[in-house]
Amino acid sequence: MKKYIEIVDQIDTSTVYAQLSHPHSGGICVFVGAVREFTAQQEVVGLEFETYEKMALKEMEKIADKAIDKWNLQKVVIKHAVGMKNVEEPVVIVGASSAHRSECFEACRFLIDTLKETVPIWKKELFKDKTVWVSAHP
Amino acid sequence: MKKYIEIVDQIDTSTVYAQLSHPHSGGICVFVGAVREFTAQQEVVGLEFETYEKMALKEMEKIADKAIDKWNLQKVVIKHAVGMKNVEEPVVIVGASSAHRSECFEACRFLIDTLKETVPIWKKELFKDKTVWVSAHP
Amino acid sequence: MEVLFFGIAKDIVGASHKVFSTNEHRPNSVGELKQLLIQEYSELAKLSSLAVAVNSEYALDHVPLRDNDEVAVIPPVSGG
Amino acid sequence: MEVLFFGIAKDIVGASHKVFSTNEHRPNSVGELKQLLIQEYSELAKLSSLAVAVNSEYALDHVPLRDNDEVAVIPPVSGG
Repeated sequence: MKKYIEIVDQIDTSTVYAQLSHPHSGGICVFVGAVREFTAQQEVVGLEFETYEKMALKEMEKIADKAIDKWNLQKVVIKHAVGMKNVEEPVVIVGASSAHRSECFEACRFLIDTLKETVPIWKKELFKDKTVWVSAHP
Repeated sequence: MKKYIEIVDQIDTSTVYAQLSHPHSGGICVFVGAVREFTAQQEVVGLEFETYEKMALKEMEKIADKAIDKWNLQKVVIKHAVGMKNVEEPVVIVGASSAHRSECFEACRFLIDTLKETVPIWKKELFKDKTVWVSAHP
Repeated sequence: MEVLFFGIAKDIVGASHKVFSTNEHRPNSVGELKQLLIQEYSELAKLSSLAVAVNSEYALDHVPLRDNDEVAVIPPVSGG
Repeated sequence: MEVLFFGIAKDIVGASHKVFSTNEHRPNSVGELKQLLIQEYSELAKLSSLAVAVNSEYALDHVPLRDNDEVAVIPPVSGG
């Protein structure tokens, strides 16, 4: 399998290298996004993610295909978690493997940047005294 | 601990996220270098690495400190393997965690690029009919 | 035609979906749907962006809506 | 003074280290050491680069060598 694309309840970081490893790949680059304790000086209790899963998977497939095509990748991983996540928990993992390191670095950055722009997933920040849908308002 | 710097016999990819995770880190970027099956159309049987360990650890510390200082990182991992490595085996792992994703991507790229330039580690490519010290000759 | 609401749009509309039966007057295009929703729920107009997906693909205002379409209202995404 | 050899330098010299006793004539600087080694092992001159570390720090040609120094000959590195 070339692409590992999933919406999951928990991100499992332990499988990513086995999934990205390939005899033609000299480089593997992985990015993990996790819950930060503070946003703009306010203490975050946790994040809650929801998704339009059917469409999210389609958009993630498109991103993976574009990256494979552009950087000639051997393997791609894109996984996003949904539900309540606490501080330090991983919420997203993306990765790519390629013959040389430049390609997997550029591809990995593209995967996370594009996921944030186009994949229908929504994040609510939970503070002690309020909740905020991230980026909802200008 | 802020830095995980080691020369090892085997790269263990399973511990890297626990080592890089931090409540102030929203982003973790990791690069793994592995043995490729082909170099310039020739089939590689394996790679053999040797190091001047005392100096290698010092140089890796310097690289980590520079990156922490420049990108305000929470954690850094730099580990390199020595000995015989077969195709697909990881030989190096570097990673960084930071508040936002740009910093950990740039830092991770810096870690591997600088490691390749300055850390006293030598790689011999083993082909079916010969061995070659990589980069030794112009 | 079924319209799904997510994220802050779900909170504003107060429902995760809304069904337009074929008998009922229903919007004929993405643009008409948006207008209709914004008339009813003015808070939707205050969002940074408001996209629509038809059968789980992003669709521009001119795209027609048909009876069996699955339509989704996509407020600003914030994954990652 | 002990000089360590690694990688291809070890293959060329045919040894992983060489000891200069204090009695023996030994090089007084990094530059002298390099000259002396290249005279004896001309293959070293064909490498892409030849660096020297003194007490495990890279050292330029002018750096003096002392009796108790640990000196290493560093052919082109190729980690990663």
